[in-house]
Amino acid sequence: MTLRLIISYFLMITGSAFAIVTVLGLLRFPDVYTRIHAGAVVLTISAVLVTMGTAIYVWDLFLSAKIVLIGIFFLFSNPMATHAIARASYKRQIALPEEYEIDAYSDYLGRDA
Amino acid sequence: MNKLMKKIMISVVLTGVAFALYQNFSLMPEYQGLNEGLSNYIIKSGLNDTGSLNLITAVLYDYRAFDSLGESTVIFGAVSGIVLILSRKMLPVSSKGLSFIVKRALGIMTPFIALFGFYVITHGHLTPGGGFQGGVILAAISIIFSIVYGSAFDYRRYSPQTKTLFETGGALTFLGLGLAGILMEGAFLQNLGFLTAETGTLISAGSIPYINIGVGFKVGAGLAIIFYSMIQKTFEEDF
Amino acid sequence: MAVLEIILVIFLVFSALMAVYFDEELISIIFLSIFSLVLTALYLLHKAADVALAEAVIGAGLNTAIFMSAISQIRHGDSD
Amino acid sequence: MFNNLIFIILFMLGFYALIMKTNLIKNVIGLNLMEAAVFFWVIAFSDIGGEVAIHKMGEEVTKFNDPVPQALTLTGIVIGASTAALLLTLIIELNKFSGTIDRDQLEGLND
Repeated sequence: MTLRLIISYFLMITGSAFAIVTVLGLLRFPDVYTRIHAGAVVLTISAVLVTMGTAIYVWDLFLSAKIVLIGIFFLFSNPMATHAIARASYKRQIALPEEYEIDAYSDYLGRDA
Repeated sequence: MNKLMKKIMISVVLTGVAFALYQNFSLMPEYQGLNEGLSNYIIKSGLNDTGSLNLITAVLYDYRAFDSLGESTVIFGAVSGIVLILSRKMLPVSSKGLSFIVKRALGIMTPFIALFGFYVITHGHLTPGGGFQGGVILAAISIIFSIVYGSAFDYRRYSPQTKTLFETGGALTFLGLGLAGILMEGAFLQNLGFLTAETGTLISAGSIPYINIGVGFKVGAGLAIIFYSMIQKTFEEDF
Repeated sequence: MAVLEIILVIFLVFSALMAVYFDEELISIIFLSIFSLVLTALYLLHKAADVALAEAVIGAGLNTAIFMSAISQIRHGDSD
Repeated sequence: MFNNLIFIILFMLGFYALIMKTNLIKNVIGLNLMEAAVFFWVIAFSDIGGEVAIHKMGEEVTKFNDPVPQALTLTGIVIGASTAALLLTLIIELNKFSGTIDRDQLEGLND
């Protein structure tokens, strides 16, 4: 059990803990937007941590580079997909609760196409 | 016949079929494909025969290449049927696509998706992958264009004529390599011996990389045509 | 290895059951996509890398897009 | 034994969706489930505990999994996708004329 394996196991276990937090957020939050928020932020850092741990675990130059590229792809794609889903559900008015006092996004809708 | 009677009969039929399957499994002998016969031969001498490290690619495009040709014909038939059923005269209703953030981010990512598709296609005889998988990845680019940028963008960039050209080009590459096998080696789709090089390099394994490229373009263009034909007036709303 | 396989198989049967059980098409298609994803992991456990790549690309990617584009243009009832 | 049981469960689920559900899209989903069950059974049956059937440079591996069923499965998956697309196209076109995708409400099929 070298130091490298300890670091990789630590990263992977931390990522899995964040994934469990994501599931808790998806189950416990009340409406669409807060659930999307839980799925976006925590799941991104979870996936990046797990890929970093795997890249340290295999410790081969080209293989680790490929796994790091997969992590960078997660870092790009997950917030983008979340943005698309949230924007579509806002424009479709899926589950727009009445108790929100502040609706800051409606100012921006006229400007970007 | 009322509902309850129907449900009872269906459950009887399901139980009967499940019981028949279970009895058949108890009659089945142990798996012994690797000790004798075709699989043993392919595993023992597949690398020497074809020069392809990936034995599945060797089976698909050398030993059973005629089977893959039939499969390409099935995909061609499905594409022809779908285009025939859903044929239309006018241009598709365009959409404005998704928001600015998604457009820019996918504009950065799309060349890398294309690069990954070509990597999977051309390294089909070295790593997992091949013509079919890489072709579907290339078709995903067309799907991304249709959804994110609107179908008019997809129409302008890769018009259906271009896709048809790619598909027929891939099929003709496959058939041409088969005919070259007749002329040079004496059998249809025989692996071309003079193209082999050192094992493990990118251009080796005879005609397998070229058949991979042909099948990749054919499958990718065919599935892109299927998806493009199925989205008539679907994404007209602006999300 | 065996524990992981049993967990994945339980997920597989559960997602197939949900895909059949729900009456709404959208939920059923999403569960079919999850089914394909779990099946990909099982193919990798059984050491079939090419089949796993094909199942991930086709089952979880292309099939979902095709089913979605089909159900988005089906009109219920009011036509005619 | 284990894999046979899983195959029977998945195949029966697909068969149930095919004959019991009246929604045509659910029937296509049932067909997909049956296909996936057969492919899973073939892969799990031909798994003898060997390595992935790809030679590595500079290593001599003697025990591989059988590549022939994997190639056949690969062929079948692609054909299944194009067949599902053709079926969905027919359902879309049927919906344009009849306005429903329920099997029991189609005129002319049940008297």
